[in-house]
Amino acid sequence: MEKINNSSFETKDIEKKSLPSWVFSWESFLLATTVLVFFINCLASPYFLDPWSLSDATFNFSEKAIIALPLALVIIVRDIDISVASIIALSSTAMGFTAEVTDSLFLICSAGMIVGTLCGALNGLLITRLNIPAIVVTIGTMSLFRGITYILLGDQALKNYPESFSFFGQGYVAPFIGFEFASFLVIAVLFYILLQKTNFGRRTYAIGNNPTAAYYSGINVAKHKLIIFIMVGFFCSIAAIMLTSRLGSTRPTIALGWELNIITMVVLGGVSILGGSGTIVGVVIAVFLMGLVNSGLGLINVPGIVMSIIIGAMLICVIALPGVFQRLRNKVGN
Amino acid sequence: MKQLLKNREAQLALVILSLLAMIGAIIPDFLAISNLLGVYTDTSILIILALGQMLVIITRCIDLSIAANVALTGMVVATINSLYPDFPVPVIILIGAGFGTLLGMLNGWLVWKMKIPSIVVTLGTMAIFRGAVFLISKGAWINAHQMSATFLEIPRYVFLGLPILGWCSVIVIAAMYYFTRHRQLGRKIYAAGNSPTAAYYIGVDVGKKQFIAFTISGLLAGIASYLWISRYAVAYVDIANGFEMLVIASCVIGGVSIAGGTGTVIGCVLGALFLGIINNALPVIGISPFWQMAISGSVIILAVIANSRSERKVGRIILRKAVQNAS
Amino acid sequence: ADMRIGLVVKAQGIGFFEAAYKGAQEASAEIEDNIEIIYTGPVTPTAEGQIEIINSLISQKVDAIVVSANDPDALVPILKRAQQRGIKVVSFDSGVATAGRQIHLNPSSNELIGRMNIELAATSLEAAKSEKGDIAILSASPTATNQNIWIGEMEKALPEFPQLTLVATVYGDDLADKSYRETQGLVKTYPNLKVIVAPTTVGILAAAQAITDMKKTGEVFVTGLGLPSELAGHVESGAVNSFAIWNPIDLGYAATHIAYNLIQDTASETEVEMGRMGVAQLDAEGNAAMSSPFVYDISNVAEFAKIF
Amino acid sequence: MSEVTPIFSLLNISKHFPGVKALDKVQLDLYPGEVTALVGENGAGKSTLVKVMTGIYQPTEGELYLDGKPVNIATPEDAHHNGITAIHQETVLFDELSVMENIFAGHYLQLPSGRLDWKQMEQETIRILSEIEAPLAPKKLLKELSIGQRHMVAIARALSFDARVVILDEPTAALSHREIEEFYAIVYRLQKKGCAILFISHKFDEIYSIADRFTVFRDGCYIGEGKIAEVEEKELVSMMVGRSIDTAFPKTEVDIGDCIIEVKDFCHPTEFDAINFKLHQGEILGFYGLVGAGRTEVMQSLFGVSNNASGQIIVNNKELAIKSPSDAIKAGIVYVPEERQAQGTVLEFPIYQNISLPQLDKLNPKGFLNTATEYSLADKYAKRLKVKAPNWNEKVENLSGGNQQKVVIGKWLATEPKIIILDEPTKGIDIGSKAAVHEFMSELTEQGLAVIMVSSELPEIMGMADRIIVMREGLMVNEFERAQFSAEQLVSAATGMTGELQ
Ligand SMILES: Nc1ncnc2c1ncn2[C@@H]1O[C@H](COP(=O)(O)OP(=O)(O)OP(=O)(O)O)[C@@H](O)[C@H]1O
Ligand SMILES: Nc1ncnc2c1ncn2[C@@H]1O[C@H](COP(=O)(O)OP(=O)(O)OP(=O)(O)O)[C@@H](O)[C@H]1O
Ligand SMILES: [Mg+2]
Ligand SMILES: [Mg+2]
Repeated sequence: MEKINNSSFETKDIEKKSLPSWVFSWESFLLATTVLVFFINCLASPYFLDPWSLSDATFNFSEKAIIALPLALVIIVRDIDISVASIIALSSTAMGFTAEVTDSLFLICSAGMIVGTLCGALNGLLITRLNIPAIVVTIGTMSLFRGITYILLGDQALKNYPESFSFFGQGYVAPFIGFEFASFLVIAVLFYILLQKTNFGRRTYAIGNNPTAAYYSGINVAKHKLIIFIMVGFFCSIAAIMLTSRLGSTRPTIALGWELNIITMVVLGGVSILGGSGTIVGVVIAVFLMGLVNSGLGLINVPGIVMSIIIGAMLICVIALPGVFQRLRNKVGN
Repeated sequence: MKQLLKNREAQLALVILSLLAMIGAIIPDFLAISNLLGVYTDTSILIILALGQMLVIITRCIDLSIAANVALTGMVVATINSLYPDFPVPVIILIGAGFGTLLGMLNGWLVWKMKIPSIVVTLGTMAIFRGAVFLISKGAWINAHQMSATFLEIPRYVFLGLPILGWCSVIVIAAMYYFTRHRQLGRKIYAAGNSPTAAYYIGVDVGKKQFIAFTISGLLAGIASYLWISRYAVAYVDIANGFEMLVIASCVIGGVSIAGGTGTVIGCVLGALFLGIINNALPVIGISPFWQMAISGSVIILAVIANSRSERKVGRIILRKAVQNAS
Repeated sequence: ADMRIGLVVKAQGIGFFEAAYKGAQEASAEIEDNIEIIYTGPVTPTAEGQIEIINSLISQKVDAIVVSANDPDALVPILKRAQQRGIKVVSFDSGVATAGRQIHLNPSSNELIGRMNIELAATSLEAAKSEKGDIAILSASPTATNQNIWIGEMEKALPEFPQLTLVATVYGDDLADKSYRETQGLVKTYPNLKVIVAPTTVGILAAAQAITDMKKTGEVFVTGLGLPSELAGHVESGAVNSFAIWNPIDLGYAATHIAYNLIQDTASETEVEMGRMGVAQLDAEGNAAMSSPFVYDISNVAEFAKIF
Repeated sequence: MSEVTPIFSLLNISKHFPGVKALDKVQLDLYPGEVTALVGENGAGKSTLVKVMTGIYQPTEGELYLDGKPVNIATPEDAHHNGITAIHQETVLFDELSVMENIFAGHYLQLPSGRLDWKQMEQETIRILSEIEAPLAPKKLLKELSIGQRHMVAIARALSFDARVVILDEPTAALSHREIEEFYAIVYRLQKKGCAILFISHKFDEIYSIADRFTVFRDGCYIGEGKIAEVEEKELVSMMVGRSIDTAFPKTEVDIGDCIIEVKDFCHPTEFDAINFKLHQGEILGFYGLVGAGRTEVMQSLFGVSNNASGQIIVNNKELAIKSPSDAIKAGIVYVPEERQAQGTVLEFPIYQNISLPQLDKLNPKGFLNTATEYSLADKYAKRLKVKAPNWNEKVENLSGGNQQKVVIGKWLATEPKIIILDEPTKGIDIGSKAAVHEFMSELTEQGLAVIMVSSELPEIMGMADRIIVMREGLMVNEFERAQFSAEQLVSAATGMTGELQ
């Protein structure tokens, strides 16, 4: 039996040497698709390759993308959070009320961040302390959080934001580089380091692959998940700051229906919904891919819903492809 | 009696009764038979969809596309009716049921044969189905005046005090009860969800059972779509948008475990009724509409906390004295 | 010269806006310059959806944007950006706050619309053969600008109609099922309810359906703003006695003319020309009103149902 | 042997898994009215053959004959139709379903209308259960039953088929002495009815008391067969292992040192009660018992996995509260779990990441990964344990079971523990790796570690332990010093033939 094992190692090594493994990776497949879509866009619309047009398009996805990053961690540890859009709403409401009494950007933003973080902590506590599946908890908190904004705001809007607040959602840090987009890039790098280069990241993958073994190895799984949910809450509030600033106002309907968009970004990025695998690079490429598809179709005035068909079909095809290839290869092999 | 109180369905029924008592204390009229029947009728569609969703959840899957299925099938049904007003309505209903079933089968097939996790499949098909509604309708609404009178009248026809719409859900409940309790296929669906490995050992094809669950869920969505369209007398892209969450919430409140393998028709119906009563009662007791969402959210959370308490893993019982205590 | 005007509506598929689009096309055919109308809107009536669309219209360097807003404030930043890039912005139907647009075209004066709705309620009360009675308002979403303004105007006009008591305002979010359920709730809660005023085409339709289903026709009347084509059946069945609407075709037509005049720089501070609809007077904040709404009842609804 | 013809025979059966030949051209004959014992060490491929016979696995090659005619058993349903039934080694039952439904799942009794005949099933359940003297309420949910009761349900399930071929894969492992007697009676009745029975067990006394014939497998290969009456136990054993067993246990004599851990009155509401023991440096303490005796639960509670146990744990004269595995690791207690793949390793991780996992914070105090230090740590321990792999970047899922086990042990040794708990350390691993693990245990004691070994294998535990505690139904029933070890006493204590320890 040992012999068999050894020989199977050898064949694997040969496979690996003949072509570097990243060629077949999910990320390169996505990247190729993204490049393809980019060129199609160039052909489809004369307005696409315009610096302003590209720059404006980044505003459409940056906030969602910022949430997709921590959400990737949630999905890697086999959980899910569908209350993200509602956390944005509640956090934005907190900022709106703070803005009624003060012009201090620091206070306004802190209020939002504190509320967002608390929402994340509530999710995390319910999930880890009471051992309730995350999907169930967050279906509940999704209604609860947004419900609270309805109670607080009713049919009113909060729009007493100071002039300077508009920077977060509308400002530029360099020519054509919006503050939102720049923040997304910076946060993406931070998450890349967190997930790929730290103990925390390693533990995240360990929990995702085998929560029992991770627990038996002395990892405090509950605490780890709690931290991840708190992170989601926090970054929802960051997104809330940007979105609120971009809209210049807060309504209870803010960010309605975003949760499924964000989950789609993560899954398309190659994060397995079953947990344990996926990278930040993949998520970032998926963000760009979805951004390009949306802006390209937008420029030729295709209605948003047709875009959602394309994204939905892409999601299914792209997840099904590796399995289909595997089966084809097996068939050929036999 | 003690045994009865341990039963989750009995607990939920008790909660519903006390909820009704509370509402009745504020608005006695709410408890009038006619009003309760009205509330039931109003909840019928939710019940039908929740029962489909329940089967899917029992097999360890989830169907996020169920509301989009209602919208797409509904648009197909409404389009046929508006283009060919003389086309017999029963045939239209059959077409709707068939079309919904096909959509369910598509989900099931992707889960079964393509081995894609159901949440990904239905996230995708949800977007696709809704988009398809737009493509069929070009975004336009189909309104009451474009539908034929029979088309609109059938579910409203009152028979023994209850509109046909209500009877539909009664029939679906009875059929599902029979199916899940007394048919081999129904029981195998539970077995497949409870322990896929063990199910495999006794010759149950788990993937196929998931396919069947999705198919039935699609069939029920198809039936519900006609009821929905004719009840609200309008068809448009956004119909039932977000309704999937309400459907899933009904299941969860009714004690259907997201981990699969458990959940009963009665529990699920009670879960849907619970939400239905709350949704109907809030406007009536004069709670500001702005409170509704937060209240349903809290109710869902409280229900799952209660369920998780009663469901807590017993663990293995090795000690003799513990065995005796348990029995 | 070639021009492109983006017509951004609250959501796709609403009959009212489809009619407005017809009017816009009519205007573009009439104007000598070659005008392309880009008719677009989100699928769900949200501000975020409209922002994305406006973003892409800016990228396409359209000459003007004509918009009916889902949120008066949230669209301001993006429309400001559009104006910075030299795009003219006109809002119609449901307005944008002053900073976000140059001209807002009200279908009629808000005061008039508010008063008309109350007058319709009074007429319906007579139809219900009651001296006195409760009325309720079924609005669209709580954030809809025009709805809120009209509701405000209705409340102002109410004291002149002592026979009417306003008991509740509920929101159907411009969703058929939600509006339907809210209507049921109203009828159950307020036994003396005689009239439901729904100044929204979606709401009035759903409310009429709910009243019919509850077998309350003749007891509770629905009125408000609606389209003849959608309401003809309910007027015949008696769920609706009378209702009002301005001609959406005219509205789209006029808004397009205003946009054209802005592009041509032929609008003054105080007035702007609207083709066959005449000349509109602008107030200090750039608000214009088109014409007064028209009332429909059993006598004329069938005739107009063929048009819009 | 030619006078009776077999009902069911298998010829040249092979079953390959990626990287493993679980079965290599094996054969087996089952005769009507006779019990054939299938013997072989852990991992010999016995259960795999059972799965081939019941349609759960498809053989890579080979033929099956029923009554001399070739049959194709493609699904478990085909097996039912051909009258083949099995009690599998793992209890494959449904927690959330009732006893009655567990018995009839997959072959429900139906009325002509297709409606399930619950009444009939309930009567049948009562009948079958009373036949095996297990009076369980048919409507009780399985999750409310104890391990022993679950096994009775599994047996009842097998009896509910009108079967001609009955396969019993280690059915007695969790049964008490009385239940085993009852079980013999059932087998005898089946035999009288003319059923062909395949009996898999590691217990020779059972084999000798009920089997007529035997077949021996070793490492997935057929070794031989014959009549039980004509073979001696020693011969069987040497066929099984391919060598004589006395050389197998490299126990070295070590001076027993100070008491390092003392467990006092350790109790759990449902799983164990009144556990008391002391463990010294350099000592190997064995825990013996039937499967399901609760040994794993005791160890897991000691390691902090489940924290509803009460009692005192005193390590180096200090009382500790162990609430989670990380507390235990800090106290120097580590646990090599029984379920290697499910609890011991992250299969998708490379070897070196598995080894460094429990002490990432110690290795990388700043929180950033340093692959080089991790790798060198892994290198040290993987080399010491002689893990067979091209390099330590290899994923653990690609290793054989024995090497996976070495990785788990290496992971824990790298934390430099004081007490190491090994739960069934050699379950399902090949002979070579087994010896390596045993040698290693001796080496550990020499270095002054204290070892707790849970094992169900008598030779192993008798060969390695200094002291053995026997558990039954969650209670400590006896304790033996090395000098007192005797197989009979251990087995009778475990199965409940002797009185309990007072
Ligand atoms: N699904 C599988 N995939 C890969 N290898 C497997 C699989 N099932 C069994 N094996 C391997 O096949 C070999 C035989 O296993 P099997 O379970 O048949 O042994 P056994 O004789 O029943 O042992 P035991 O006495 O411990 O029950 C082992 O090496 C095992 O690791
Ligand atoms: N929750 C459970 N429900 C049903 N069966 C279980 C459960 N947990 C474990 N088992 C099964 O029970 C059997 C014995 O369990 P376990 O190993 O924990 O007992 P033990 O007393 O430690 O015995 P040993 O260590 O000798 O195996 C195993 O076959 C296992 O698969
Ligand atoms: Mg075995
Ligand atoms: Mg064990």
